[in-house]
Amino acid sequence: MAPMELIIELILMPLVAFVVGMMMVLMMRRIAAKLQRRIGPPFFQPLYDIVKLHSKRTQVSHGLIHDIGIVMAMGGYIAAETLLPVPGMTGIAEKGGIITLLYLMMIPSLGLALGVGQCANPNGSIGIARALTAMLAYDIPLVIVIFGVAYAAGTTNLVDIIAVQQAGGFETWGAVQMPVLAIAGLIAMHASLGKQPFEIYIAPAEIATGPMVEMSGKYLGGLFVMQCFQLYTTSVLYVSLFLGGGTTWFDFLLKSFLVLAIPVSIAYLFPRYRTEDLLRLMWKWPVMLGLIGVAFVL
Amino acid sequence: MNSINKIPVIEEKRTNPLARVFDEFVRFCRSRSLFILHYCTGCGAIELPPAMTSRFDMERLGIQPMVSPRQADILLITGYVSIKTLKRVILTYEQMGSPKYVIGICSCTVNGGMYWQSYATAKKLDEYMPVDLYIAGCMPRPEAVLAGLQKLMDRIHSGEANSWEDYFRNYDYYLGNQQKLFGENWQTPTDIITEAKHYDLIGEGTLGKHTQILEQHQKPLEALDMRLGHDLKEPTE
Amino acid sequence: MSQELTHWLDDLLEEIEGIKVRRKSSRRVRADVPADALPALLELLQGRAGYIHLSAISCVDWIEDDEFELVYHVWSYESHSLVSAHIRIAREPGVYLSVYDLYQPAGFFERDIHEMYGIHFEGSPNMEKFILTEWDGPPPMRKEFDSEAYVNEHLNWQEYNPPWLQELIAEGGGVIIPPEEQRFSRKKD
Amino acid sequence: MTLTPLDELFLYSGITVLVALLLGRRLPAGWMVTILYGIQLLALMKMAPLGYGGEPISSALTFEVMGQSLSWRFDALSWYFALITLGSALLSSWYACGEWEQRFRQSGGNLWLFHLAMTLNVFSMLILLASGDLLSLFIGWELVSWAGFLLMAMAGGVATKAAMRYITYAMAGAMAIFGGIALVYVSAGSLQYEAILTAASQMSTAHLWMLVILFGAGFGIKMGLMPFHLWQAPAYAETPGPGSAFLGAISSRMGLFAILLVLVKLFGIVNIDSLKIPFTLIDARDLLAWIAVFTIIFPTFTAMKQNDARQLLAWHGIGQGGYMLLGLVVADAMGAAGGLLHVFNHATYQAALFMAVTAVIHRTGTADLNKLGGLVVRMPLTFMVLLVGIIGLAGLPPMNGFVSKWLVYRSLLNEGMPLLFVAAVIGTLGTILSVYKLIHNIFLGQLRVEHDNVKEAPWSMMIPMLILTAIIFITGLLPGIPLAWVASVQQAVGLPVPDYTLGGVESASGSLDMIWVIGVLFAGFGIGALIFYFAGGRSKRVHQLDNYAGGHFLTADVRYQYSDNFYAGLMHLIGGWYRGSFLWLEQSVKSLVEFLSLGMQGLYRRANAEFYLLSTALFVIAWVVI
Repeated sequence: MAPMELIIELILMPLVAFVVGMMMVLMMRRIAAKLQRRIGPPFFQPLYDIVKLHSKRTQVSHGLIHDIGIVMAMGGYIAAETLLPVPGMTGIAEKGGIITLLYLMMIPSLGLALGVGQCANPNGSIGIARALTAMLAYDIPLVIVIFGVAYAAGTTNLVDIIAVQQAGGFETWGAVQMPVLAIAGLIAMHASLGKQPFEIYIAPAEIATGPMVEMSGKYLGGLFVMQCFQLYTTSVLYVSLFLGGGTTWFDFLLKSFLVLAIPVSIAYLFPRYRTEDLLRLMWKWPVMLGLIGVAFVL
Repeated sequence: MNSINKIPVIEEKRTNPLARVFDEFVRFCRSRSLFILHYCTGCGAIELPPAMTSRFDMERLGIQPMVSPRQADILLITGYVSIKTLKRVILTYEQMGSPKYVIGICSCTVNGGMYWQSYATAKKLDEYMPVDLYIAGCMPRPEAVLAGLQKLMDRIHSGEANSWEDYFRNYDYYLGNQQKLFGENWQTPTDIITEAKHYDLIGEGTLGKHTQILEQHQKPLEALDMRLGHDLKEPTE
Repeated sequence: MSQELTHWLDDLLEEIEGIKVRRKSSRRVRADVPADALPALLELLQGRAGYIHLSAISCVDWIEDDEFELVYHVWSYESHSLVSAHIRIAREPGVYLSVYDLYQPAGFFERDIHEMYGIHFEGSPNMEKFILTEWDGPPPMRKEFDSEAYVNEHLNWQEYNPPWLQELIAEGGGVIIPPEEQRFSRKKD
Repeated sequence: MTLTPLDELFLYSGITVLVALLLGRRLPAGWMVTILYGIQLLALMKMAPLGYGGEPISSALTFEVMGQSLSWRFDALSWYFALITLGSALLSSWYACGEWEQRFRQSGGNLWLFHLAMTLNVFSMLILLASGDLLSLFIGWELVSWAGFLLMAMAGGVATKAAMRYITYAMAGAMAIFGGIALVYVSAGSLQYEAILTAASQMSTAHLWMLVILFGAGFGIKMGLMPFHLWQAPAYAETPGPGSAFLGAISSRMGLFAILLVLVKLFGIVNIDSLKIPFTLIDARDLLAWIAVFTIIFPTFTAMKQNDARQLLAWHGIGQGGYMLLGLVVADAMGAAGGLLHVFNHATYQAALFMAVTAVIHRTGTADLNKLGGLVVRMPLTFMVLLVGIIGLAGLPPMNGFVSKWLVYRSLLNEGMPLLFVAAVIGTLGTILSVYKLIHNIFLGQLRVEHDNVKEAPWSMMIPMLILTAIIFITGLLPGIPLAWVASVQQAVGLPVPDYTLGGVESASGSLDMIWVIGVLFAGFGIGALIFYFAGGRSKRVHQLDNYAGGHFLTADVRYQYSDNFYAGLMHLIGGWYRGSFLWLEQSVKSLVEFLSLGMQGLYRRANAEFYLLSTALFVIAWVVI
């Protein structure tokens, strides 16, 4: 690959992710509104929010680590997007693979955790403690699922995993070949989004939105950007693992939005689990399904 | 006297046409994305759930509830403000990031309403912080709340809603009123004077005799700067 | 059963000198005692009649008589009945004994009454400010405290009479309370 | 007689011990010892070709004992471990020089004993690493055990108790090893490695089983493998600061070295694989793998509950040992490389972490996680060291711990071992949780009033920490550097070698290139910083008390920090699972031994009951194990 081409890909991939991510945020809010029989926000609402937050005139910082935390939260995802192949662009997906991607996706959380830590607000710390606990809950089934997919494809290279699925059309999709794993993956993915009923670390009425409690202006704006990336990454990862990625941008985006619509539609029908209930749920059903799925694969 | 009228509108239109378009865009975004912090001090709060949910749906105007003052743009004070509550309201207001707007909902925030002769209720909210908009009524219906919010959006879009600057530029006036109520030892953990200096929002009324009183007894509020500590004096042992 | 109990209670209360017992209902007894007999009465009720719960202490300012009335409400979980012990103390100097050693919840009630009426309770554990932490005026529930005058002196007031309301009134709408029907008229001038 | 480079190394190491012994009471002893470690490291560098596939170097020193020749030599394996040993000794000792030393002496510590114990440790470890046959291995093993005891016990009080516990375990382990050696001698007729290599393939299954159990248990005790892990955390945590950095970095890896040497190199992983456990589907290798995995999970989750920073790190040290064994037991090219690389990586970040925590103790006087907080503004460099260390420990990019763990995961994936894979990931997740608690409770959150005047750690302590930090990052960016050494170790031991590059590993089924990953990561940070600093407005640093508290006015005397019972929700669920079963097991064995020894005492009427108790315990445990 020509270096120029690669550089353009590396720039384009996060940019696309951000734009698509904003539309996903919009879709999420619209679905919530429809379920609650409301009209919902206008089309550009996510953009308005981000621009507004970045245009705040005064905002507080609790120190250098607070700033760096936000930079890490955004930058980690920007880097992660280049490991996530999209139609026509593979970026550096072949240099890392899925395990690297999985661990790279923890960097933003780590950055956020550090930034929140320096805010010296116990609400934030409790939020992070819960977020890490939630991560312990949903990463176990997620890792089982990823093991199953990678083992079935015989590679950890996402490009190859997608190629294997696209080889035989619809029949070779991961979701068709490994339906049990796909279901387990969907549950784990739902929990990783941090939406109801798994939003233990946001918990507005309880710990004042947890990690975001001391985030004002561009700090909160950074987290809004991060949320766009998070939605995009999660759904595209699922599409790449189970729905054969995308051959064209149209079916790729269609699949991504549809995949995201499933957990989001479920989310707004439920209240919140307690932490230990989330753990219990995650360690029971998706893990069980995942192990059964892996047993089929082996 | 309406407090909004006394706040001068400072027009800062830039000459560069691109910059003006940009400013216009930013103002538009500001007006279409408002996070409210509802400080539910009294009965008016009960009118907010209908305003947010399916009947009136605030979100279609880009208005969302938020939880902590750091994230919010609008401080919504819904009902009477007792003097004890007022301290917290002021702290909450000072912790919000500018541009910030205050809406007083219900008659109580205008002049005490039915608590007009109560010794424990603050009467004029705009003496203690700049109020952008009052929505009178006991209590105002959700339609009125939404109409008020839309009016605020228009004012933000046209650049008129900059009363938050007044709190920095005329801090002495607000501080004086606060001191009258809470005594001279009044101090919040926030530091408005250094903030005004930091953001270049010092006005003629920022400093005055009331801020002098504050500075006399104010406990130091400097941020903890990162330091290697080799320049420190030896701790006494 | 309750009849027997109450008879027994009547006999018991007879032991206090100067007591006036009035039965308000089958579950409710009012006892007026001289101020110095109250501790003995409460001790009797708590120790021998099972009135172990002090549910409230209330206070009334009888400014014409120059007296405060203190009412101690004690409740028995056994006979499900309430005894209200009324005493009167002089407004000046407004000092009385604490019953904290008999009923610990009394500490809060006494602190509250101290704050609102200025009555000092000797032996109460804490006479600090309770709810009105920002208040440094006179005790606001005393009858001689004029809340309106205080408000006029300390707080500004603003008229709220926007044009749309005036129009409404001109059309005969709105609710107008004529001055003679207002209990307090703010504008004395 | 000409001195080989190995003899030179021994000579310098011996001189170091002598210097510590004779001149240790003088103050510059620390510096002298440090310089001597540096000279030893240079001597080791003369043997650097070993790390790139060179021929083994023998010592001129040989003995004949009971018809057995004792010899010492260095091959790639020894060189790799010696490099880590000397590196961590050098930096720990450097760290100890200067202010730490003065403070230690002022507070009544015995500096002479400290330096002596450290030098003895290094010397005995080198002897062990150089062992050329099983007998010299055993001698080296005993030396290491007692030298370790000396270092652990020197703080007195609780430390002595922990060290006594250690030595009890170690002696039991030594008995098991001795039994194993005797058994080898009976079957192979010799204790030379070559003889055993040929004999191993003809051994009967029962014989091999016995050897695996004896050696596995004996060496596993030093490594802190389950269920012999209980001694390690208290013993390491109570060692004086730099000592615990040194012990945590390398000491228990001697067990791994011996396992690698005896079980993998001599007996061969294939032979072990053929040992089936009747009526189950698993064999001895699976058993080892599962022991490794339990060693990862249980100590990691025990670490999460610790409220003392040193204890927390020491428990993690046990858990990380599991990854190394796991990689080695999988024994394909990537797994073995991951396991071996993790030895190096673990040494770097564990030493850095212990040093950072010691620096905090040096400045604040406590390692209690509930009594610290907000120190990032006062000790920013130490914070950075700890941050880099915990990223390494948790195995996240861009630090070196990620590479070795990635290799282990990949091997488990390739070999199709889902349960082991998931268990390994659970260990990593648990590590992330507990290290965040570590950094949050020490450095983030509210600064306590009494720590307002705390200063950054002195440069004498800071420089070794920064060097380690640099190593952690550079070997994370360019894992090819240590992977070259690892590859020659794999060759020397007879394991397959992965196709490594400077930036990672090439493989048809998914490769890793850390240069790209880290490059992109930092580019991402750069873009994030651009957005953050230029797209947004100005911000103002505020005082910590200007904080959201629901409208409450915070004052300096209010503790506004969340530290105790940090993972309350998690503990709601799993809190009840901490049953202390292993403590119970240990107690019951101890009670049994005490009961028996009471009988013995009655028999012999000896006044020196303690001695008898100990020795009986050893024999009984050895008897039980054999």
